[in-house]
Amino acid sequence: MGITEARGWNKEQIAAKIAFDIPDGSYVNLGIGLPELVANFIPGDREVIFHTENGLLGVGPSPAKDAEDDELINAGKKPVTAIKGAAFFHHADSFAMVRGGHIDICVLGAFQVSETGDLANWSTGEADAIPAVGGAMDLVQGVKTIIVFTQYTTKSGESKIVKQCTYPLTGKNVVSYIYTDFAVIDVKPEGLFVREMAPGIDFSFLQACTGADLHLYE
Amino acid sequence: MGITEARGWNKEQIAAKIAFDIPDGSYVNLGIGLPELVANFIPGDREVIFHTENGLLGVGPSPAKDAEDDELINAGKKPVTAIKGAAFFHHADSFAMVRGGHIDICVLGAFQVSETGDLANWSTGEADAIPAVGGAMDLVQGVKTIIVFTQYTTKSGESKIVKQCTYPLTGKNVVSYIYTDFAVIDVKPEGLFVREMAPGIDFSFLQACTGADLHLYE
Amino acid sequence: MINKVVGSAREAVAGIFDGATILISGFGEAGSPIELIHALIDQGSKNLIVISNNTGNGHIGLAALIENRQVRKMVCSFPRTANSITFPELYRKGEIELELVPQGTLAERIRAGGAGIPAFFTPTSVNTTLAENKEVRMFGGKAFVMEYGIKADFALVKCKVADRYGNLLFNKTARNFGPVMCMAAKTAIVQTNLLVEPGEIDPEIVVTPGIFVQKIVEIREPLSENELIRQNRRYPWE
Amino acid sequence: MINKVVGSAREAVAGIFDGATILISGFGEAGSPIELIHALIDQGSKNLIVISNNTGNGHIGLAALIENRQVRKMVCSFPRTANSITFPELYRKGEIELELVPQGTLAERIRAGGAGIPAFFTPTSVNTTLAENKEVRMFGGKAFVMEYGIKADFALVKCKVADRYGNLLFNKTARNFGPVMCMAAKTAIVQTNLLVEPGEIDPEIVVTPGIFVQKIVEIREPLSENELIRQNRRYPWE
Repeated sequence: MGITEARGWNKEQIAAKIAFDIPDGSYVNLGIGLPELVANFIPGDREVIFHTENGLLGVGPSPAKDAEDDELINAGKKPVTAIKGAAFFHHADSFAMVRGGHIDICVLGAFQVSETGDLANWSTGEADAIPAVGGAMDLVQGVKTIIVFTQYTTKSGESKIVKQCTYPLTGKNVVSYIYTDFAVIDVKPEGLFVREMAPGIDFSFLQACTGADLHLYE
Repeated sequence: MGITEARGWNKEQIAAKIAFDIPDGSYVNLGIGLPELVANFIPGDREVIFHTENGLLGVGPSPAKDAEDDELINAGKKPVTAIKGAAFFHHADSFAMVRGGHIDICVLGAFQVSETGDLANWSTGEADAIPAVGGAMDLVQGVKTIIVFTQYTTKSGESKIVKQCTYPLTGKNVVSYIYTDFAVIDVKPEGLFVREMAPGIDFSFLQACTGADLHLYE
Repeated sequence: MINKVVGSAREAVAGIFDGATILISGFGEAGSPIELIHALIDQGSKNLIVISNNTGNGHIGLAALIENRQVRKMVCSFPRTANSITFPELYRKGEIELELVPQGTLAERIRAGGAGIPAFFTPTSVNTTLAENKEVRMFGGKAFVMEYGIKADFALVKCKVADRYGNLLFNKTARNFGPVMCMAAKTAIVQTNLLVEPGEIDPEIVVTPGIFVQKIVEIREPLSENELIRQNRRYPWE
Repeated sequence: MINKVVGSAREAVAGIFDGATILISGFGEAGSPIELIHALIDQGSKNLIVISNNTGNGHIGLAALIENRQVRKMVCSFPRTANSITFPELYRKGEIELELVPQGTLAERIRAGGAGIPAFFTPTSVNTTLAENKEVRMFGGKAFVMEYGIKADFALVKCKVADRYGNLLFNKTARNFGPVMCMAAKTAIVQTNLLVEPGEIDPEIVVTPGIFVQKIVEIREPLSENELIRQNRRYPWE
């Protein structure tokens, strides 16, 4: 089985796995893109409060097309709604929540994650790229638990999990868990531990796709 | 004429002088005690907004006895009212107004003022005194113009205007104007200039009561 | 489900431990969480470090906590007020410590602690005895003092309206230190005059978002410090 | 009498000078003071330093100000968005400067500027290229970067309701940088959807107290950036 044939979990399945691992009562920030999917899969018996760093605690589901409001958007600039019990606030207060350690979990995308939990997700470092950082560096330093939600490899098949990031860092030693289409990986002081593999993925295949050493729990 | 016989302006007259010198549209913080009188003498054709550092912009007149509210007080812990157009805020925001240079004028009491505008008004430095600073050090550093409102001498006849403060400082080089029962004095880089003397006070008498050199404008 | 509401002041303060650092809201008589403080007196934790603008009044609330010898150290800006009797007495006998902090610096240090800022520079107290032994640094030709953020184990705060998420509204100048103290505490414990359903507080007017609050207890008719002082009452009630 | 209301956007921006530093509110399309920016384009000041989270969208508002070559330097956290065309083009040609600041650091630097804090320490950007050449310092065994407060000559801000004192209410996530930008500007110029009499805004719910605002202009039905972009409009109008 080669990389190109590999199946694995689809995006919704990954999102559901992350959602299942978010405890009841958590305050959660979802990054732009894939991580936004997680909100759709929170089990119905749990209450999770979503924070968006542009100034809203209590982000609700997407509005109907005709109920969209240009002035009620998330960090990805998409229209959202506010739940009952939501609160609006300005940017300095919003990042006080982030930097001050008040948010429990943040789910982010990644270009690369290193075996020590370094994250690169803001710049490819290319000469003509327009650098744009947004709130990513604040989130990785301030939020208690950082979860990465990403495809296991790039479109061209390169590993996103590496010994050392080659792209500019967002933060050093910040990622706790990596959820991907191939596997769920825990980032521990002793290294990367595979917690679960998708159907059709085995350890030797996974290791072969990976730019860093993987471990199995005993 | 000796010090004990000296007449001069009464408290209300001093308060009225200060009030007259506060421009229309100013944001003003009044210290505890004598300075509170100033609010009563703002000319009727001016609008001045009073700030109290415990969290209110737009302090209104004292309430009637039966309209007092334990949770609507000023920095001196006295019951106040709020004008139409007032705003409540928390302490960090309140002192952002102070420290950030947004308040135009602060009127404070004094133990001593030096000829270079040093102010001592928070501690007598006595061994068994309980030190209590409140917002005085924030106000003298942050507010654009500091006015001192005080009796010219202590009850025992000692000058409050001195070459160098002997009491612990509230701030160095912070006072712009001194309004007293005997005279109004401008604190300038070149020294203390007497702008106005109360009826019955002449310069030689004033100088004799003063622990620093006074100057007259040419 | 998120439900931060607990049934009594006693239950709310149950987790406070000996040696804890506690932020207590209030400015003079306004905004003091008197029922929570009395519950803490009943609970009995000792060696507390208390951060509060004043030191309490008469023989009730914070003053009674101090009088009951539960407080090792006070951090405040104005430890003596017209009605403060207990603190000055113990302080003169050397039986309680005092860290005196300018009021605006105190508020900013607490906000900084809550906002993840370990230290900042302020012009306040430059060239005074309160800046002694502190780092002074020039910015743009002007001197500033470095001050540290304050974090605490607990906050005891009084508000006017709350919902089960911990969203809070305050009353007039009783707001004072409440919002920043909720930010800076690991466990912010709030007594509210009124508990409402989520959604009853307009999201545009929330003063403290629920994320900063951990426990809420409804005290419908809180005692008035002023009234108790007029009656010369003492806690524990005699 | 205090009356900060001026008759038109044109009058509101009249005092802006060449080389001024200007804070502009908004996050993406939400909260951008488009009428004030268009008035600034008509007014023509050059060599501006603009501090704003993004760089504008399409060919209207902030993007049009940049396209009109009035901006020498942008300070922002996210200069490229789905609809940003103008800035990337000029940046690649080296015709506009960029200072990239993490979003939370940007917000905190602006608040600090407004609150009289010249510098503070933050964990954000530690061990990244954005911390290069910045002072790093340890507190409690953790590394922090020193960042400076931002003050500006002007702020252009959009709000929902204002009174003649400058008390402001905002609308939902259009609040974003508005309140802290008003604090940090010598002259905060605000466009409001609605002007009301003092007292019509409950003092308990004021978001920005009037002391932080210098000029107000009522723009009853502000243009929608999204709508203009859909129509591919350009300013100055073609």
